[in-house]
Amino acid sequence: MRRMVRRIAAVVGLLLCGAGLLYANEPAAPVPAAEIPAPVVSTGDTAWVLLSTAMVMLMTPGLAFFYGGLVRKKNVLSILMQCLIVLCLISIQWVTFGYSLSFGPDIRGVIGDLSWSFLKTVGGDPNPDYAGTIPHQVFMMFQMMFAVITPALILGAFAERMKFSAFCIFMLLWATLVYDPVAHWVWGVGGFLRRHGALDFAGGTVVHVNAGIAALICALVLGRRLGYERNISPPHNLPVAVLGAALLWFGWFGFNAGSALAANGLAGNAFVTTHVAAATAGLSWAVLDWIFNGRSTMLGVITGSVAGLVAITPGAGFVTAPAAMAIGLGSTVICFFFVAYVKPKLGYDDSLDAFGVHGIGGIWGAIATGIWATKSVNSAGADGLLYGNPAQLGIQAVAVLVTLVYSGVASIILLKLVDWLVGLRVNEREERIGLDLTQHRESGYTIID
Amino acid sequence: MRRMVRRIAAVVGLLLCGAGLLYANEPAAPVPAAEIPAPVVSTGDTAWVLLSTAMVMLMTPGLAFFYGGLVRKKNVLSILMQCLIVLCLISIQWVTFGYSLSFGPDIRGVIGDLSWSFLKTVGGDPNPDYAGTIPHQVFMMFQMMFAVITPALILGAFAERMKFSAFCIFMLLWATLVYDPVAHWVWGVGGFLRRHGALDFAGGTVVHVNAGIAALICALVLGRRLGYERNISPPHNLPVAVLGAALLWFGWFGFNAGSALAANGLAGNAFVTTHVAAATAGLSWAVLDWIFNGRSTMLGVITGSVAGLVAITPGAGFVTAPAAMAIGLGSTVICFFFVAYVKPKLGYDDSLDAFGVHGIGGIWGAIATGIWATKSVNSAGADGLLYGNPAQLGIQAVAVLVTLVYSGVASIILLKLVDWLVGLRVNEREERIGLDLTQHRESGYTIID
Amino acid sequence: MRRMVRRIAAVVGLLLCGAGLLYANEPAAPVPAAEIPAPVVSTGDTAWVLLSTAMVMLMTPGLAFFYGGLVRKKNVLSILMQCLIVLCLISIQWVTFGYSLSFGPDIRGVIGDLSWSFLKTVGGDPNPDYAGTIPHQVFMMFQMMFAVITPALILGAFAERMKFSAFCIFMLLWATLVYDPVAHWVWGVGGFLRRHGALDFAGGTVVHVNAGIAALICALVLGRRLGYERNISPPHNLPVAVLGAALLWFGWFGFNAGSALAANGLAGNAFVTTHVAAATAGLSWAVLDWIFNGRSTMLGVITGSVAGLVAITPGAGFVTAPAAMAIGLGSTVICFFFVAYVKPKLGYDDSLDAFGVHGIGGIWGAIATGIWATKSVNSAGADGLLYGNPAQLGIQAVAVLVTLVYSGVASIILLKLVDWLVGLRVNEREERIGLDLTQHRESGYTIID
Amino acid sequence: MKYVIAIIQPDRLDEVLDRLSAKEIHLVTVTNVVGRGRQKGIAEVYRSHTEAGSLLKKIKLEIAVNDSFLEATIDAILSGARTGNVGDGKIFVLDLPQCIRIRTGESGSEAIG
Amino acid sequence: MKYVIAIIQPDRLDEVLDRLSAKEIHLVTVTNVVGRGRQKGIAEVYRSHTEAGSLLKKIKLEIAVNDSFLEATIDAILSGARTGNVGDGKIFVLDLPQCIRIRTGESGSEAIG
Amino acid sequence: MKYVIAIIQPDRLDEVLDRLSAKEIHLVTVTNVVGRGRQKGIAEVYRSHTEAGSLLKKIKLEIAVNDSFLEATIDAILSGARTGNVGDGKIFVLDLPQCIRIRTGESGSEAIG
Ligand SMILES: Nc1ncnc2c1ncn2[C@@H]1O[C@H](COP(=O)(O)OP(=O)(O)O)[C@@H](O)[C@H]1O
Ligand SMILES: Nc1ncnc2c1ncn2[C@@H]1O[C@H](COP(=O)(O)OP(=O)(O)O)[C@@H](O)[C@H]1O
Ligand SMILES: Nc1ncnc2c1ncn2[C@@H]1O[C@H](COP(=O)(O)OP(=O)(O)O)[C@@H](O)[C@H]1O
Repeated sequence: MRRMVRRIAAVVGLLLCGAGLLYANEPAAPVPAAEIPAPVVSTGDTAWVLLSTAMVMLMTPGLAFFYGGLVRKKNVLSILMQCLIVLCLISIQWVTFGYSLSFGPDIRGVIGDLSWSFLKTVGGDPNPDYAGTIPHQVFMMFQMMFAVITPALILGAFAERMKFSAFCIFMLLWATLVYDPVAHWVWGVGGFLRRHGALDFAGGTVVHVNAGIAALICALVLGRRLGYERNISPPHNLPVAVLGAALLWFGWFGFNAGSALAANGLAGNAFVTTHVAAATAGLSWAVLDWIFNGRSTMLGVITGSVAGLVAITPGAGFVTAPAAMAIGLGSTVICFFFVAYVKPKLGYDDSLDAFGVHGIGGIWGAIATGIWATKSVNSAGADGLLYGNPAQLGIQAVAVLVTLVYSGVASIILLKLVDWLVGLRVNEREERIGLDLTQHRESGYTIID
Repeated sequence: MRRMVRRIAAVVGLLLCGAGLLYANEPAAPVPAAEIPAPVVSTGDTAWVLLSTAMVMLMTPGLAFFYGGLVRKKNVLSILMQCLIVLCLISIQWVTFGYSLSFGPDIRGVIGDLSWSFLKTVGGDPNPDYAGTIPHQVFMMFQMMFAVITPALILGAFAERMKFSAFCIFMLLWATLVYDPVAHWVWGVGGFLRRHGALDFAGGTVVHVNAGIAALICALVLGRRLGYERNISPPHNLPVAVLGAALLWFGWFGFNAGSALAANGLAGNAFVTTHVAAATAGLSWAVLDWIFNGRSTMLGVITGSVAGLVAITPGAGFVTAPAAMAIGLGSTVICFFFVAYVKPKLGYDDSLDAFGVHGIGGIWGAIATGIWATKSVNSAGADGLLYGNPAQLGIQAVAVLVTLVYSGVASIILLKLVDWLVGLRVNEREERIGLDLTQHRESGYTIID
Repeated sequence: MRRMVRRIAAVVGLLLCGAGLLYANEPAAPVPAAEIPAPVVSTGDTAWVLLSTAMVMLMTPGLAFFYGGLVRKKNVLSILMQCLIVLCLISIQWVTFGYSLSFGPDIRGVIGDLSWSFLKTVGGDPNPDYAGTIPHQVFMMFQMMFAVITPALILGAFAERMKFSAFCIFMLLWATLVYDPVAHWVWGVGGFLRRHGALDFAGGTVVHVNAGIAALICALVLGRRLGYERNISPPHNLPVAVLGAALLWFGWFGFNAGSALAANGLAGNAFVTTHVAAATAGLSWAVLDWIFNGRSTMLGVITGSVAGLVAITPGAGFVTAPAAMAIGLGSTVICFFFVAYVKPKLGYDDSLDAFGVHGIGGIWGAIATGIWATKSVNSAGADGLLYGNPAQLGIQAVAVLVTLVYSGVASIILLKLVDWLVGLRVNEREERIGLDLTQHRESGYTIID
Repeated sequence: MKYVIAIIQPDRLDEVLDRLSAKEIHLVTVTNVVGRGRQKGIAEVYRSHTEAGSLLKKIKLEIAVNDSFLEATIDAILSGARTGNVGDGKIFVLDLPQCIRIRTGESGSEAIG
Repeated sequence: MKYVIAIIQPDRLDEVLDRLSAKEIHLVTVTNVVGRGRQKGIAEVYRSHTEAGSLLKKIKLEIAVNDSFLEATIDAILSGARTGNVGDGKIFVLDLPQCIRIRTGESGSEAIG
Repeated sequence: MKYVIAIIQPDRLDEVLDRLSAKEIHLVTVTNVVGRGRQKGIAEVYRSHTEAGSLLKKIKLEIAVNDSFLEATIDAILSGARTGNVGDGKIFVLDLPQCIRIRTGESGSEAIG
């Protein structure tokens, strides 16, 4: 009992500590709020954001199929289940208190207060702080889908070996103690990274860097799968992974172009850059595969496309189409070499390369935004290195660093906590039989039928 | 020959009888039409409803995959085929005369006349009776998708054993003689349940209760599958069922939020309640599964989500987000116990729980709307029990009852008629071999390839 | 070396020749530009076209699944890969120079110049020449998806036997030298077929006739698969093909109704006709299958639906819903008999009936538009045969013919060129083993796992 | 010892397994197979192209038994699998000189059960 | 009676079945298998990680025949399955002491055909 | 010659193949099977309906060897497949009178390897 209390105290202390440190980074002068249009609901903008929300919702099942097709048959349901449970669980968390923590009235730049819990005051009228032409509820919903998919991204790292109970607890804690504050810092009114001037159009830092580093920590803390890496079968169903990638790509239009929060030229720009980056990255991976492995592979193309989508996320509304090509190409080159050469050297088992794609790609994207951003695309943004403002690169780097450190440290703590509570990893017998049967008492497919 | 005439006469008589009885329920005073905005097409609203229509269209294939993944390999195509044929058949029925029956100029509160057949006068201008800001054609299309999916829902009940010819005839008759009138009663201008004040935002009664009770009748009339319940294999491909559930969830945003017929705060509210109910219900089923079966299951989560989506359908635009949680939770609790404990006792074989989920969930949803509805969400609606208007509960119950009785009785009659015409059920040999080969001369998958 | 130069010279000559000949068809008097609304971005229209773009994007993966489910297991990835590579490759081609070739400032009615390469001047403001109420970038994106899917359609013809390297080169050349000019002729400002008055609402000629004839040429030039037709297995996974068809149908709403480039009554009309034609054609194929093969088949229904969608494409915004039924019915009757009786007689191996469905269906659709078009649906269109303007039929026929001849001849030349460069077809051993392993070093599914 | 191989109709599997259990024969290995036999298959049709359809889905059982159990095994299979229709399948009995249990290394007739 | 087991290349199946039919050998059971042999497989690559790829897809045929049909069976398989490349597979012939037709209960050599 | 049939746990396949290679036994045919044995399966639950779950996924190996290799084969399988838990499976050894290599037509013990 005393041991428990001690541990909890330690955890809380550490978290506060971390928060304090980060808080110290905050720049002194508050940035004045942008001028806001009169809060009248526009049907066109609302239609677009509603739809974007639905599209981003579909990304979580999309991710489930992308990841699910890549694991072994005996674990396919465990992946689908984890994704869908995250969808259910975090949606409820968001409505109950998560949204308020992230976007509610600011407490010292670090976190929102709880005054918007259960969507109190979040209704049909626009909240001009966030989006002046769509109902506040719709903005809340759109943001919910980001809060859902971010933790889901992590699960690629510990696929095929985490206990389902541990998974549920970890996800809830992580969403609350990591995602919600980081989202507040970057996007919340008063958040310290927002005031700091960091550009993150659709969540490069909040979503991908954040999830990516947590994924790396998970892979390290949980350890490798049995038999890794010799006796791990290849993807059990690549067409399903392709389906997942297609749904991700489709949904990403909502993710990035929807982040304009209006159906205007900016949304159009984000739409174009998103697609161009994905296409360039997919094609580049095919070329690298051809050069280094003798053949272009399907898995390579979808991996590349996802890497490109990740990398363009923070800059989608700040860069031009040719810059998107450069960003897409860069993401593939970096991720390809990381996954092919660096990761095997390091020896950790990030089952589905959640860090290799989302972490590395996300860092590249945040930095690249600091290089190619231009006010000619988005006057509310900033110029980057190539447009005469090298400082932006530094700002971007700080945002990445803060996220890496906070998310990394917090993830370790949370994992240790969960391990101590219920144990993180299934036992060897369960891992051999597979998670579908042992964690869910189901099989993905019938054998004799 | 004489026998045939006699039977047909009997059938027609019964139908007329039934209609007469129900008509008697009609309240005396006609309700004045609501004020209607000037009929100018809004591009935003039109964009939203067009899209919602496309999303609801996708639900029918979604249902095909949801159901198709749950049956045995040898019957997977029969499910997909039935869903797609319904999509083709009822779309044509709708354009030719179905829409006119449901929404055309009212005949004594019971049915529309045929003056809108072949979309006569249904053009690009809004029809302010139904939707003042979108082309009438678009409203017609949106409603078509409801007319399509409702009969498709039924087929879960008689999966793996109905003759394809019987299926086609039954579906056409049911859509015409059951769906079209019920839709008219509840949604048509002049429909008696509409005038009665029943709340049904997006089709809880018209779609789910209606299809659910028909499903129960089908299961009873067709009898159990061979070998039920010991020798029925588990779902042959659960990932496909999950894909179906994901498409259903995605499409349901169009179904419910699209039913606002505009891209406004009401659509936003329906979107939020829809998602929240689905998430709560999915999670609750996982918890119940954990408690009662030792593990959370994938099938449980998707079943729960669908139950939640069903239950929120009638109230989506009338209740708040916290109420949606309560409704979602309730739907899972009720459906879980019904499917797990009541159904096995009753012993009928509703193959895919079309009644257990859509019927039971739909009834709960209609009642729950009478409990949690509030004018603060939708001034065009009504207050429910918890907002000081217990009468609404009664009104809801009457609408459910009328639907149960009419749809139940009519379904029995139609089934008997079709049985007499071509026979309802495949023979034993065909059932053993499977419907794919015997009804469609195809196999879902190759074995040696 | 000299041989090479000679060949290239010959090719270029031929191409120029072909272009010259076609150019001669051009009518003398330039048509005055239609009155254009003031270029203000409409959020509703923009939302609708953004979304339509996303939906059309999804059609390429949809096509991948449609085709992928129909081939043998050992080739499934090759199909998915080809579709996704086209998506990546042509998107980049389009942004770099393709869009400019198709829609850029006209050069003598034949082709656009390169002044819009890298999207120069293609920004957030509308281009009233093409769409006055949406950002020019959005129009460009929407058109991109057409440029992507058109070449992808062709690949059904040479499935299971083309070298991947040859595929990539051929696709790039075909998109540039066939698709881009043809798109310019029909849709580009100044294009000679556009001035000629040919009606092609959403790409019947540019997309389907164009791809269809190229497919036929490919099937002829590459020759039959080993063991055709006795030893070719049936579709390895029909449910996947159904998924593909469902995504195609869904996306086609964007394809056709999105081509209105606004969320208005015209979009509504195109939406209705699209759906009605697909439903009628799907159902008709089922009936023909029943009559001629004893059973309605799933593959038949999806083939029919796609044929109906193809056929309605050119007329979607010019004909009424009843006419759409006639067009859908006609497409099925024609395609059914062609695929069932004519094709086997001719003996070429169009693996997945790309010509039989897209070519034949597309020709029918273009002709049918000349029959049923009416200004009462679209005042910017023209009347057809049944509305007293038989000349339109001739205009349509000319557009089809020009496309058939140009695309056919150019495709032969390009194929010969590619054959000479890298060889078109895999060797026999590779064909036996399958393209997945030999072209991509991957397998779609694990066997032992 | 004998090695019994039986090819049966797919939907008779549960019945056969029950009958075997009833005779205390619990150990069985089951495989998906397709077979060509007297039974006429249903010719499949794809876009009006008719496939031969001669290979039908069957289930193969393999059961290693001591000689004394052979008759019971055959009886159980016959009673569970017979429907009287063409396509019911065959039982093949092979000699089995040696049998080893992997877990323990035991061999011969005590390993078999 | 003999129990013939043949492992062949997947794409030779149709040919072998035809040759068997030509010799009046209609009854066959077919299974999907994978095999490791002399034939070098194509090493698969997933995200630049190379898989051994030693197991290749093969088809297994099982044919129970009367002794007098043995040679015809072997000939038919050899002629249908041989491509001359490594990986063509093997034929194994086992003794089959007993055979029973499930539908009729007949046994021995009249049951086999 | 002997025809060795082994039923093993699915996740022991790689290990067994390695051990066989180490003893120069390269030729193997592998099949997916399900087996009922002493091992209790995990009962699956679908919408609260519990399935028996008695058939568990196993792998079947078939290896034809010359008599002199029999012991090495058995040893390799035993050492690679044994985990000591119920469900490890069985090895069955049948006599193999005849073996033919399809590619060359060679037969007997030179055909086997
Ligand atoms: N001689 C045989 N060799 C191999 N398999 C056989 C043999 N005879 C029958 N079979 C298998 O048994 C199945 C049923 O045989 P069939 O001739 O259709 O039925 P029946 O034995 O009732 O006449 C076949 O599909 C085949 O798989
Ligand atoms: N001794 C054996 N035992 C079991 N299976 C064998 C044996 N020899 C060959 N096979 C099977 O035959 C297939 C072909 O053998 P392989 O050595 O590649 O060709 P070849 O016989 O032409 O040299 C192998 O993949 C394996 O499945
Ligand atoms: N007598 C037998 N006949 C056929 N298959 C058997 C026999 N004994 C065991 N098997 C196969 O071996 C597998 C493992 O057997 P089991 O009894 O579970 O383990 P153990 O041999 O360790 O007691 C079974 O699932 C079955 O497939």
